[in-house]
Amino acid sequence: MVGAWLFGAFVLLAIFGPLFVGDPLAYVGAPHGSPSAAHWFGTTGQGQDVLAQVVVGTRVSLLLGVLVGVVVVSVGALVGVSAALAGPRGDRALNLLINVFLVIPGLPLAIVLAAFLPKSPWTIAAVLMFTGWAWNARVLRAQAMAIRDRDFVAAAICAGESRLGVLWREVLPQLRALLMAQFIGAIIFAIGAQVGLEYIGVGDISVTTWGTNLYWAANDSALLTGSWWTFVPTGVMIALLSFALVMLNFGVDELANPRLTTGRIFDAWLRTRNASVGPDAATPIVPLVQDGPQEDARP
Amino acid sequence: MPGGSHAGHQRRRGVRLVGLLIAVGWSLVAGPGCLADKPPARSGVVTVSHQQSATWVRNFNPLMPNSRWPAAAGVYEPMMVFNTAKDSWTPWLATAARWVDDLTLEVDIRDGVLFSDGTPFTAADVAFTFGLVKQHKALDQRAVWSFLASVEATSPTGVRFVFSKRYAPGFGDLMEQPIVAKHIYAKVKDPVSFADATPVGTGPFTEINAFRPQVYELGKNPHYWQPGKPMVDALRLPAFVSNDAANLALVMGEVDWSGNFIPAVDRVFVNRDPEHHGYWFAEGGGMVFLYANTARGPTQKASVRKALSHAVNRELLVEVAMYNYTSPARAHGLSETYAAWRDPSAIAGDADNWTRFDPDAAKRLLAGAAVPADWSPSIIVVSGWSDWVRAAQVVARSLQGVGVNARVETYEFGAWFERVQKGDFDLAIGWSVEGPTPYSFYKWLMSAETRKPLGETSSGNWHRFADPAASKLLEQFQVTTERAAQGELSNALQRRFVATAPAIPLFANPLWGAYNTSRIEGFPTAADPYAPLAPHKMPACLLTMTSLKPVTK
Amino acid sequence: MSTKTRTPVMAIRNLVVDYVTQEGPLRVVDGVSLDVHAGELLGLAGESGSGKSTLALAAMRALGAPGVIRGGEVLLSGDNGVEDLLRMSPARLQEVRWSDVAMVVQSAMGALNPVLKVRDQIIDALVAHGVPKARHAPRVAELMQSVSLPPETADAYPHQLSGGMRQRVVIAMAIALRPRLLWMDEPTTALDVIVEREILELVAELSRKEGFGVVLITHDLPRMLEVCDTVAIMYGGRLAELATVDVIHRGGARHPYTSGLMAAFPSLHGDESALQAIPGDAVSLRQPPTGCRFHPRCARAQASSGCMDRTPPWRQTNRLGVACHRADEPE
Amino acid sequence: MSVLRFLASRLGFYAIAAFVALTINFFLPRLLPGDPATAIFGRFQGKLQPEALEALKEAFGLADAPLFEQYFTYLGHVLTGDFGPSVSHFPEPVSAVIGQGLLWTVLLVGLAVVISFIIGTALGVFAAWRRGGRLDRWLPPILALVGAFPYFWLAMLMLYIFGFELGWFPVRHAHSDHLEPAWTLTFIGDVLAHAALPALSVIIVSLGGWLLSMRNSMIAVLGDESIALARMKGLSPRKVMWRYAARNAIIPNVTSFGMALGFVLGGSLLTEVVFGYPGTGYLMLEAIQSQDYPLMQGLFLAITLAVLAANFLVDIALIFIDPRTRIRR
Repeated sequence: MVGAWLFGAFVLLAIFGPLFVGDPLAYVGAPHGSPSAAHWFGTTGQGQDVLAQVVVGTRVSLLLGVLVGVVVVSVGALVGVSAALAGPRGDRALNLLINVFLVIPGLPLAIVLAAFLPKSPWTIAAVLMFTGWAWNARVLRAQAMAIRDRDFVAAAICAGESRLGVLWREVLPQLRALLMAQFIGAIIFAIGAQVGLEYIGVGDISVTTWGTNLYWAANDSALLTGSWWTFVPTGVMIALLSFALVMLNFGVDELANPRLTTGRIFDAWLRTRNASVGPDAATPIVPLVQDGPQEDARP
Repeated sequence: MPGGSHAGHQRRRGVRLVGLLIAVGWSLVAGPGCLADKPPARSGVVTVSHQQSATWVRNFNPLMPNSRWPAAAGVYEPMMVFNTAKDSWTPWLATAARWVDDLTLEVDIRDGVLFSDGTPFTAADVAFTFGLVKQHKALDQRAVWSFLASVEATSPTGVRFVFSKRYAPGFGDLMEQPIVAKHIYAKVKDPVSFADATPVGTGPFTEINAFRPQVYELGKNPHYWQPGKPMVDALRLPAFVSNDAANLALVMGEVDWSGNFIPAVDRVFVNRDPEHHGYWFAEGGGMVFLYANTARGPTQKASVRKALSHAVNRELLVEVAMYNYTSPARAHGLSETYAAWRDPSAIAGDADNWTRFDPDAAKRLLAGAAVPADWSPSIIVVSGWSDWVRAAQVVARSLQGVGVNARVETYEFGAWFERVQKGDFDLAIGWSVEGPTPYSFYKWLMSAETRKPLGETSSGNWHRFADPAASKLLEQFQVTTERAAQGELSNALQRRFVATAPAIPLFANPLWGAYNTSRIEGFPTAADPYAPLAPHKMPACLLTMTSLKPVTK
Repeated sequence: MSTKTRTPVMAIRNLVVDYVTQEGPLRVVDGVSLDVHAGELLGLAGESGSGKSTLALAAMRALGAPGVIRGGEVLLSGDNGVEDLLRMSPARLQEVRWSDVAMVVQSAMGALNPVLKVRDQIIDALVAHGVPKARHAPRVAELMQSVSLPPETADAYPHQLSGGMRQRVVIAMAIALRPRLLWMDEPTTALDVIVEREILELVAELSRKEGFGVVLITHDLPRMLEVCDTVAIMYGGRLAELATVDVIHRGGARHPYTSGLMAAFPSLHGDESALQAIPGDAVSLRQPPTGCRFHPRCARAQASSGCMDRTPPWRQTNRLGVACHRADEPE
Repeated sequence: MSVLRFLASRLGFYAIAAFVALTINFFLPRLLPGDPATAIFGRFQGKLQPEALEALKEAFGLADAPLFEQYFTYLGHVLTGDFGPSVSHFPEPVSAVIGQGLLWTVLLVGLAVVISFIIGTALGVFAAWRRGGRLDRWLPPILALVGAFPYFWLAMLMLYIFGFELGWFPVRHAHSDHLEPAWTLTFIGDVLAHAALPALSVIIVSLGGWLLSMRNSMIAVLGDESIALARMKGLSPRKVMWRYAARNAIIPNVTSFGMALGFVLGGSLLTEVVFGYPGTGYLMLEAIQSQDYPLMQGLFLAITLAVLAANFLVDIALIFIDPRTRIRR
């Protein structure tokens, strides 16, 4: 739940935050000013407000992350599920495509692509979409195949439903939790990769994003001048957002996978009775308390 | 593989794993106190950081346009050295020079100088060098053959230069030409691409003790002509990829002599070791310009260039980009170096004062010039030159403030320089060409003689500007040796500059120089300005090189 | 076939097992007592969810989360006399399991470690119980022979074997240390009918030859009646009836559920769906019926006998018994 | 023999992947706005004879021939390792420039990835084994938080703290400037000291991923009957944990190890930039800033081939770890 709250906070910050801070590129104070009442996170090496840059950067970076996440998961789902439903020959071809894209190192390809293309955040987004879909496709293909082999889907196919209809009505609903988890994972990937690409300068350094914030921090000798405030807040924001998403993913995982919950409840129940499963994993013995309070649901 | 392994085996594997973890942990927590990259405790090796480069290329040919320090002043030497700190010439391989008439210059060559291989250096080497440069135009960096008619060695210690026209500034060009060894270069088939990997020169440091992509070391010339000099054994030049990397090394005490921009220098550098750390950022580094391409785009119009200039808040620029190490530029473009040449009356009216921060005036001028609304010029700048990148950012921001959608693009030096030299840019941050008088400064800004078409490599006048009136003034300057007359011409040139705004001066670049006296001493300072401190100030750095000595305890 | 005079190899007394769920513990095995003797083949039958597999795993103390033992004893008689498996030290438990009591689990494929050769998996058990190294190879060969597998099978990986071969390997592994008792938890579910018969016959033969007791869990009642000596029927976590095969064959089942089960298998084999011949749904452990748990589905249930409100007591006659209020009443 | 067939089929796959990478590489310059040949080779003008320039354009498939013809010329050149001269390191050929950098990257990334994989996997085994234990409850979220920081950001922080402020570790390059590369203990120690911080930053960030995937895989395996059986057999917990559970749980992890290499490598490219570590990442940055497109393309191909090779090694490792790949497949 921590994840959901934190992520919600980020979304609100991205939408409304920029309204409350000033122009992130305006020169408002002395360069490398340490955090103060006027500038809570200090100023950059160019005398810009770090807080404003972090907040405005959130908007672009989050938007880009979500956008790339949606596209990457959609493409992954399309290719993966098509492969599962396409019949052996189509599957072989699509699976090959997936595996090839998986094995070609994504970030170096993204770097080179971004270097060749005109500089803008949208270029970065497009590049990440191109390089990031394969992992999702691979996982979704495996899941879709498992679902395909279940009776009700086989029945639907036998009943003469079109593949597309089967896809829509039978397969996709089963994949909802997985798609959600993948979407979250894809946002993490997109933000991390975007920040990395912009940090090395293949992005548009005139746009305020988390990546360009770090680019400028490095260019303005943040380390040398000890101006930790120029790069720590952005880094922490990136980590917090990713962390929130990871935690959200744990939560989604638990919703999708009730067995995880079962184990937790069991351990907790044992703990309240001062028992636990030993390293030999022998079944624990918790004697019924005859004259104690009625602890069990059943007489 | 799996086989009949038993429990003991498994336990040992576990123990090994734990051992690995401990080992890793140990090296993190306790071990590495002694691991930092401290230079070896060799006395008399000066570690210098003068320019950024990812890796070194073994090329010591001093005649190439991209020849690297210290090839041109260190391995090889010129006949005389101009000391910008003192505004005077120091005789070097020559002992004296005199004008026999308007077109004839006679130079006395120093006797007893030996090349590093023991061969005597004579006037023949000088004549040969100029002959070589004449033969290969690509090596004629100073364009000396544009004013020379002939060079001949009249005796082993005498050289006579005959000019083809009256050209007073030519004196400096001749004096600062690095002189190579005839007995080596005469055998070289193609001197233009000759890398001169094992140079033979007259300079104080000629022996290549070690050369690796990361670092190289120049040992001292065993036959150096100045007795007892150099007093240090070697120069060591590590390759630093950026200002930051170089400064980090400097701050951590790995570098003795540095020529890099240092942010917040007192706090970052001096305070770390006030006894040994010092710097001298003299305002002699020429002018930093925002070059606007005058051969393409809206910046062909002077009014647009003036508008861009009005848009820039130079006070802010100097504070943000330069930590107030310098002062904002004036519309005549002349820095502190030419303090004596400045004409206060050149900037008379408000219209002349286009270095004034005035966004409204800028907008007015832009509207008047009918600049298209979607004009989005890019400002190209060298990545890693953090002060200039910052300056570019401030400028871009300022231009956005008046409705010009400018963006910063950074390139590695080579790529940037190529674009600049070929005129392939909208706006560029660059340096000025300097000389003893404002002559060369203005020549490379406004002379038709220096203007090349777009796409052709040019060593100056990158913005491709030519003003007929200024060109004429410059021609007169060439034949004027008298200071007062030169002053008049200079004033007229200043007025032309103010009127035409060929380039947009931003601020004077300080000569970056910092030192660490814990191992080496004898650096010039503001208090003892026997030479500029900046190591990249060629060939004046020879003065410093030959004055440094190891600290004696 | 009575072996009543000797002490049983294993005596389960009042075993209670719960599953811990979100709503609290759920009783899955409720006070089951059961004896197994040397050389005896005891069949344990019941619908899915009747608690038979849980009983087996709990008796081995091998029941995983969320199972927990809430009481009872599992008395094992061995060289050290009678010991309660539930009160052993972990070290003693480790010793006793496999050397005294072993188990053949449901899926032979899932039970074998895919990355180890059959030989190594058997030897692991030998090593763990202190069998000297010199005996390893001969013992593996013996075991392969006793489960009628060619000796080179020992050097195969599980995935190289057929389902029947795997099951034989699992049995060989289980009897590697000559246990006194062997639990077999639905050992043939994954196999076809012919192989199933072969395997069960093999076990019966081994049991006779080596003299170990077997508890065979299956829901295939007809097959069970073919091989076993005694049959225990579980319903809703409780033991419903314990009878000899002969008695049942003679139509002498005393619990209505046993009769119902018998009726549900008209032919020699069938599957669980045939159980629907008994009206009503299987018992819900979350809200079990009061009184006799079978009463909602029982044709003979009547309030006056206490079927609806009293738990039927275990009525023991000789070694056999039944838990039904109306067991001895005429129809 | 089926081992050979397995390896052959994998090699076939890598050949296809390499071919796809080559093809992408061929089309990359065509993404450049305007005339790609000018954009790429403009900087050679004046450095190279016009004939040499033409030959170079042809090698890159940018001459005026029909597209498919250009493509085959390009393939031919690449297959012989000819990427032309580097613009920024002129006149050194691209292949020579890459050779050095790749060596350092393989060293650094290899070291970091292997250590991170071993530690992360071991921690995953322990966490899953003591499910809900202290390790299991605290380590995954903590590592998730640490792993959420960008590689290079953590590298910057570590450089600042351990390199700059504390001075414990060197702050740039792959070995001390004053040492000649040699197989001496001093030099090897020096190289390790230089690799320590960059490797550590990669290890810390990637640790959580290995831990989580191993933990999940291990938990799944621990629910298997084979584990229950192994326990009943009387095996020691340690033996059950490693020989029965971990041995099986690691198989999917090794497979994803190969896949993840590309990703970790990408991240470590940025780490190299921070530490001025002279590997491919650093070269890549240099290539980008100097618009050295030939070098960029060569680097991309070299990195791809390195990752493919690493994946092939993983396949070979799988043969040893999983007998199912060895026989009948």
